[in-house]
Amino acid sequence: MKLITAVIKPIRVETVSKELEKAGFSGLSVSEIQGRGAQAGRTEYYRGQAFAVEFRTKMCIELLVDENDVDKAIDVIVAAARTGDDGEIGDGKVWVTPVERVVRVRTGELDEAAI
Amino acid sequence: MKLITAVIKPIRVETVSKELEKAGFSGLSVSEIQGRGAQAGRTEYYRGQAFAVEFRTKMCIELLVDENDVDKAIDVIVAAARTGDDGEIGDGKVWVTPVERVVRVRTGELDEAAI
Amino acid sequence: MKLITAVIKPIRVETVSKELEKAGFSGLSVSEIQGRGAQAGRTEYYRGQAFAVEFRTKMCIELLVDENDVDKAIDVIVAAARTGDDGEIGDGKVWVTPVERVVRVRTGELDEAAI
Amino acid sequence: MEPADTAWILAAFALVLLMFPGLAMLYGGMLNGRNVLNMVLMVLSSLAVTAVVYVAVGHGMVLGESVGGAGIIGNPFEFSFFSTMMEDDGSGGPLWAAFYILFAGISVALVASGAAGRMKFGAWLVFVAVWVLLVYAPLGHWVFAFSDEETGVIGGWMRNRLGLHDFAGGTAIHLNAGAAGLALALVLGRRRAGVSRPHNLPLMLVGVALLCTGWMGFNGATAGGANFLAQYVTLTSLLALAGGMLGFITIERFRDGHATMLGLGTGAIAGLVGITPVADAVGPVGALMVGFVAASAAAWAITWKRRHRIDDALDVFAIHGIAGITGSLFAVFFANAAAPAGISGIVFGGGFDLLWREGIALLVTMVYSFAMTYAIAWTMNKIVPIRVSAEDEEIGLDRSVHAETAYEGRTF
Amino acid sequence: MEPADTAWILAAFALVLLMFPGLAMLYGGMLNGRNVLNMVLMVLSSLAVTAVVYVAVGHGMVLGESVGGAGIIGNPFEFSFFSTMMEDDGSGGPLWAAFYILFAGISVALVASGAAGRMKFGAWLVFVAVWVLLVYAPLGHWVFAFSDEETGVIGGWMRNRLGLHDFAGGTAIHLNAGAAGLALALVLGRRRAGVSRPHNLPLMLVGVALLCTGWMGFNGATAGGANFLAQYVTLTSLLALAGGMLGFITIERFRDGHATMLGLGTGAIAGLVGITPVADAVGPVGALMVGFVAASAAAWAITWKRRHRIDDALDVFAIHGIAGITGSLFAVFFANAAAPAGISGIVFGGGFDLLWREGIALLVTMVYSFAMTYAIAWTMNKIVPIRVSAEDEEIGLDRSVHAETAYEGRTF
Amino acid sequence: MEPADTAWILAAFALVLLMFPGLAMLYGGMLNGRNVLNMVLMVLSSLAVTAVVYVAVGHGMVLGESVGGAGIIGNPFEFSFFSTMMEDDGSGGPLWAAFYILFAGISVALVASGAAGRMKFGAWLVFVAVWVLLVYAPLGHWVFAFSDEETGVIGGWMRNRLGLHDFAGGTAIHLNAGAAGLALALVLGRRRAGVSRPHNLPLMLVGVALLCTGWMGFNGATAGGANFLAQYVTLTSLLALAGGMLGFITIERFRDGHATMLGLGTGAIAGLVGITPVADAVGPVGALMVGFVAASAAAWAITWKRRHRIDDALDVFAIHGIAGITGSLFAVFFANAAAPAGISGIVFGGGFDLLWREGIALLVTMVYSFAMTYAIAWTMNKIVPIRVSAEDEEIGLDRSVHAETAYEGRTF
Ligand SMILES: Nc1ncnc2c1ncn2[C@@H]1O[C@H](COP(=O)(O)OP(=O)(O)O)[C@@H](O)[C@H]1O
Ligand SMILES: Nc1ncnc2c1ncn2[C@@H]1O[C@H](COP(=O)(O)OP(=O)(O)O)[C@@H](O)[C@H]1O
Ligand SMILES: Nc1ncnc2c1ncn2[C@@H]1O[C@H](COP(=O)(O)OP(=O)(O)O)[C@@H](O)[C@H]1O
Repeated sequence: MKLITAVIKPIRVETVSKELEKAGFSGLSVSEIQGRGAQAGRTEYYRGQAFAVEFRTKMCIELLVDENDVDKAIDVIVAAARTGDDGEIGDGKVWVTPVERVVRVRTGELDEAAI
Repeated sequence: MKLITAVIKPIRVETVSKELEKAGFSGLSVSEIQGRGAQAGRTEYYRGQAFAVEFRTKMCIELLVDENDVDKAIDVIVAAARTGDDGEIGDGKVWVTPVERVVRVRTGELDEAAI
Repeated sequence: MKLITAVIKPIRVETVSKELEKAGFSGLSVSEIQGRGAQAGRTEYYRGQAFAVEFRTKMCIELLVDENDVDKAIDVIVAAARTGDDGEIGDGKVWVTPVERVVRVRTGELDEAAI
Repeated sequence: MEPADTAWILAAFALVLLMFPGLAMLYGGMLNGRNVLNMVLMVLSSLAVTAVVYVAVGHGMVLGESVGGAGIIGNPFEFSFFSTMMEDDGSGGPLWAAFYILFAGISVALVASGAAGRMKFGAWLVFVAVWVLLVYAPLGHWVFAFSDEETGVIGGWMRNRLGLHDFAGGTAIHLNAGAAGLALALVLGRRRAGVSRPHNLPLMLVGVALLCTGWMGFNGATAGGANFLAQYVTLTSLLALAGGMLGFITIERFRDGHATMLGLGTGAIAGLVGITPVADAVGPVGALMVGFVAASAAAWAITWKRRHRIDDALDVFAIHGIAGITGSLFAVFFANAAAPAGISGIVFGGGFDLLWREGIALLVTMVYSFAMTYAIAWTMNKIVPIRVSAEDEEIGLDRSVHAETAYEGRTF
Repeated sequence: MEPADTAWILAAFALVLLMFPGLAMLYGGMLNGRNVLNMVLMVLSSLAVTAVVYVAVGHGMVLGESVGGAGIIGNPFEFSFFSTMMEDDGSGGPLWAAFYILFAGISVALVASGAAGRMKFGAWLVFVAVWVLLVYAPLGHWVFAFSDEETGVIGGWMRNRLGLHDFAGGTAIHLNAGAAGLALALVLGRRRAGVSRPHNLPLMLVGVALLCTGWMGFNGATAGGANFLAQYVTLTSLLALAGGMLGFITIERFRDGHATMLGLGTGAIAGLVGITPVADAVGPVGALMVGFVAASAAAWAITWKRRHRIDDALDVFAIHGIAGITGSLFAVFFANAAAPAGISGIVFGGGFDLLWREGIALLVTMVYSFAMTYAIAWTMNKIVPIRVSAEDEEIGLDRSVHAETAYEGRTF
Repeated sequence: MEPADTAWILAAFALVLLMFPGLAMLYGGMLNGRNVLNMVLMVLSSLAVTAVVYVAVGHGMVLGESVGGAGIIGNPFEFSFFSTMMEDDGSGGPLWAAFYILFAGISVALVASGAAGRMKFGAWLVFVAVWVLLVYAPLGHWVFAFSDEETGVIGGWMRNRLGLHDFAGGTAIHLNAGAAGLALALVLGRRRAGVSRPHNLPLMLVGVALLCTGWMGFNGATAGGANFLAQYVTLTSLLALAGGMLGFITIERFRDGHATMLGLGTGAIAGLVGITPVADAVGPVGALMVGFVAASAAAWAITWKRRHRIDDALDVFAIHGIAGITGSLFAVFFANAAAPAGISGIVFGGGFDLLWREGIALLVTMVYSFAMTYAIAWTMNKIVPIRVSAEDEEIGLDRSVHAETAYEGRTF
């Protein structure tokens, strides 16, 4: 099994989640993170004082998948997360890490059965 | 070393954390995530407008452990996280990923010594 | 490629982020977590009732790096995250996990090119 | 003005002032967390711009003698620069002037709801000035300017020729704002991101609290002083507030299965909107019922509007338009002759003339306000687009337009 | 009613109205983030239901002539449907009626604290109606209905026969609510999830702000008008507020090691509870001390209660019960004859009769309120369980009962 | 005191009371999330400690007959323990006493801003008491104690000998607090963590709302009753509030490129600060301009101060000092003789004596307040350090000093 982690724009979470569901990936976990990268930060003003806000809010999606589904899942995510016509800076990244074991708390089922 | 990640119900965090401590796992990190899966979402109403809230709040526990402690830690977590009589849908999942190196910031200690 | 995860004190996020940037690591993701470990919790009082607050707020930094940059990145983080004169309890931990694939959403670039 | 009357109006003024931040919080709390501050800026700047307009010509246009005796618009220069407010002629001039600024300001502040999360801030400031002059001022004149037989001063046509009964501005303020909000929403078009959940209901609650409390000053001060009428409308306003809460959650309970806090608060406001034009014309039980039916009507209208996919984001038309009409019509049928206004509803033997008089007033108000607002917004938009760019809208107006965020560490 | 009195009571009415959202925010802010809206709904719906009950029969039961001259309960039909409120007989009828609705409403709203996070909302609405009729109405009659020798009207026994001194409802409102809250908490049982930290103390602060400000209207209006008594009780209320803040944080500092903001706010309220029955009977220094000791007593009672594991989640018994008793007893010993009430405390040569008169009143109030509330809740619970299911409680009542959440993106 | 006057002052008292939580929320919302509760505790405890000091000797020091007829300080024992407040001598004693407590309390509460996030709480409580006695009391006496020719009572030198015009305490309250806040900030030194973004702007909005509403009571009650003057200053205050909002966002728009909500709210307050000393001396258009220029000046001063790296975290000097000076000077030049104060500004033919009289008063106030506050804080700091430890500061004072956190689950 693999864990796919995708850092994407908040505005795309719903689409990605829906597309994944359509593609048969019903379970996933989402959390909010602050990201820095090529995408420029911005400046906020409080009583005339400038605050550089380097970080941009992104959403982090985590998805446990079976070995064979990795390509499919990545394709779905990348397609759904891309914004603008050919993608925009800050659209995010997707990465894959190996998982050695998965257990479902409710039943104690293991690995593929537990996803 | 391994990293154990457990996505569980918020109401069980305290129990899991206490049981882990009893079992000798004194360090861990917790964060809030939104999860989707077999467990049904719910509908909220704002001025009569229905909003489908697909995601359920879960807590994500991360725990670095020594190779030999993996089974013990998983058993403790699964036992403590299960709700109802034989577990309920949405009780969550636990997974294990390999860790290649650990460093303690304070001392620079490495690996097992750093956990 | 590797994923470096660092759990550090909130007060050090800015420094770590700046030092990493100087060292050429321009992208990273940050999120807030609650940690438990050797560092003692504290007690809060509400209308005279004591609440033990075991968890301390920490920040979790995630950084995808090329194989060859792992040592450099860890050194930068550890140096920048340490507080006090020789580090203090609760300064946190850094760990490394293997990453099998990285994709940039915008371009579809892969692996090293995508970081 | 008697000292006791002054004492009450001074207090009421402060209460009504609370309605501005109250409305800002109600609306801000109901939006998502990226457009809160923009909404607050729109609501509060309404007051600032209105004050300037009022000091210049607005007050005269509303309360001045009708130009040409036509009952259409007051003499803009009658109170120019408020120079007449500096001497005590016993009429309470400066206090009432201050009060009328709030009336006008709150009307246009309500209209802001139609622009939630998608209007340029500079355009909004211009819109406020134009709207107060072209929409509020005539409507205000029609309803608030009483003719005076003794002095021969001639006031607005609705009040004096048509003989409209409108206690505290149900037409010129609430129905007007409801129709105008809808028009502005239509010109601007729907929000790109679609509807979102309220981001902070406790904030909305603070807003409702300030708004409802201010309303007691609003209705109470319309009685003109510390008199029996003020006492009476305080009671009926309280009862309508209570009835409104119950009305809205009853509908919710049966339609959606749950009573909600947002519903309760919405009902409180709808109940007060309902009673505003008729607070002196119904009995206590009638006031409970006005609140109940006005809030129920608003609850129904909200759902109906949704089905037509009009993005009146904060339901100003349903709550200030429909609830206001409902309250007015309720009184047409059920006005209690024993109440201070002394009007008999049709059911209690009153004449049918009440119905067409109210009917005309409501219709004219709605049509005029809607058409004129639409025209203003449409014209402004032709000159320079008044809607923010798609990107600004996606980022959220707090950040893109005002370069600040409502909460630290939560950038949504 | 003189115009100047009307002016003040109109303003005071609006201030007291603020106490409802104020209480909702105080209680809501102190709970966890999953039961905020439910608490707000309970508090605000108290007002709505009370208004209906009051218009029907409540006002008569409290202020009507005693049935059979017994001083037990007023004539329910004396003001039925408030038809007597429509004419100006010079007594300020509608304004006082509106005011008394708030008095009754705030009493039952306080009781909501005993049900925090575990009562069915429908059951609460029924409970409010029954409680106002069976608990508040008699107690209100006993304390608020003055006999009138001239007209021969006979009022409540506590006030007129026992000769209780209670300035603004320390017994009928605060002690009553404190005892009733405790009873309701006992019938419902403890919360499953145990006690949690307050989720939003700034929200609690807004609540305290509105509550304390409203209290100035509450105490000041009880003086009946814009007179010296109103001036005096405003001063003593302010001083008790100040003393209360200092009292609570002093105890905290020595007991827990830290002064807290929650403590300061709690002390402010406890100080006001303490002064409410005796605001006209103590001197200025006495008022500071009433605040200080009442808040200290409340601080002590909270800890004591915790040890007995009674889940009176929001400490209504300690704050409204114990602090109120403390204030009353303080006056028994230290009342200053120079104050408007003209009573000498025992220490200053007053008779011991004060002690037993107050003692009986406090005891009877507490026992009646506790027993009757317990009986009502117990009976209702036998008919249909009034507590929500374990699952609903775990999910949190905002979501399970009302299908909404307080904050977007924070679902706890 | 006439009943109608009493009616208004009672209401105004409640409004002014709102300024305390209002200020607490404004300041708390602008700090980071780890020092909110500490700020609230500082602001609210100001009122508590001031009340105690006032009852003991403060009221006499401010309003008592000048000791030795020198106009320097009032007789501390003239109202000791407020025993003279218990009888109705027709002067409204207890109400005014209560009111003056709020005046003194709000002055020192403003000073808290200079200590944001770094002062020991115990030290603050001591500081409040000493500051009210040594700084506020003399300044208050100089400005608020009028001489009375008939009775031969001699009041403060600024008001009576210098002939200062200061309507509602621009010098003794705002300029004083501005200078003192700066001095305290200098003694304490800058915050270690540097400046942070406001953590909760909606909370700041609630604060601004309560503060501005309270201000209407503040200025309106200074008129002494429900009279024409109160009506007039209500109007000018509203207009200055409007002008202030526009002034601040105009500067922001051109300097930073964006109008902000924090700026709008700040401008509202600066506008009110500007009008406070001159609300009775300028015309309506003048009031709009006072607001506009006072807020612009504050906006400019904030930036200037930042460049000098003084950590007056919440800009009390810019907003209460500079805006106040600007308002006063505006009136020196543009006072309108037709306004109730009847003063002609220099531009309209008034004498230049106005300039030096105001100038001396402003300078003396600023120098005295700054120097004395610096001396008090410096001396206290020598005896026991008044600043918290570096570690406590890093953790945040809410947690380290008060053992509580503002929001559950958000510990920052
Ligand atoms: N090396 C990295 N490690 C971890 N996260 C990264 C890394 N680089 C970028 N990110 C995350 O991806 C987000 C988007 O990256 P960015 O460089 O701005 O644009 P793009 O994805 O188009 O290259 C960042 O905001 C950050 O959260
Ligand atoms: N494939 C997955 N990848 C990552 N997280 C998942 C996945 N499936 C489920 N989860 C997480 O686990 C939680 C519980 O899963 P769910 O399917 O609802 O119940 P159960 O754990 O009983 O099978 C979800 O809310 C989600 O956070
Ligand atoms: N075994 C572990 N697995 C995951 N996170 C841990 C573990 N031990 C500690 N942590 C995280 O690191 C933080 C610091 O650890 P702590 O033991 O307090 O101090 P130190 O890093 O100095 O040893 C903790 O608050 C927690 O977030």
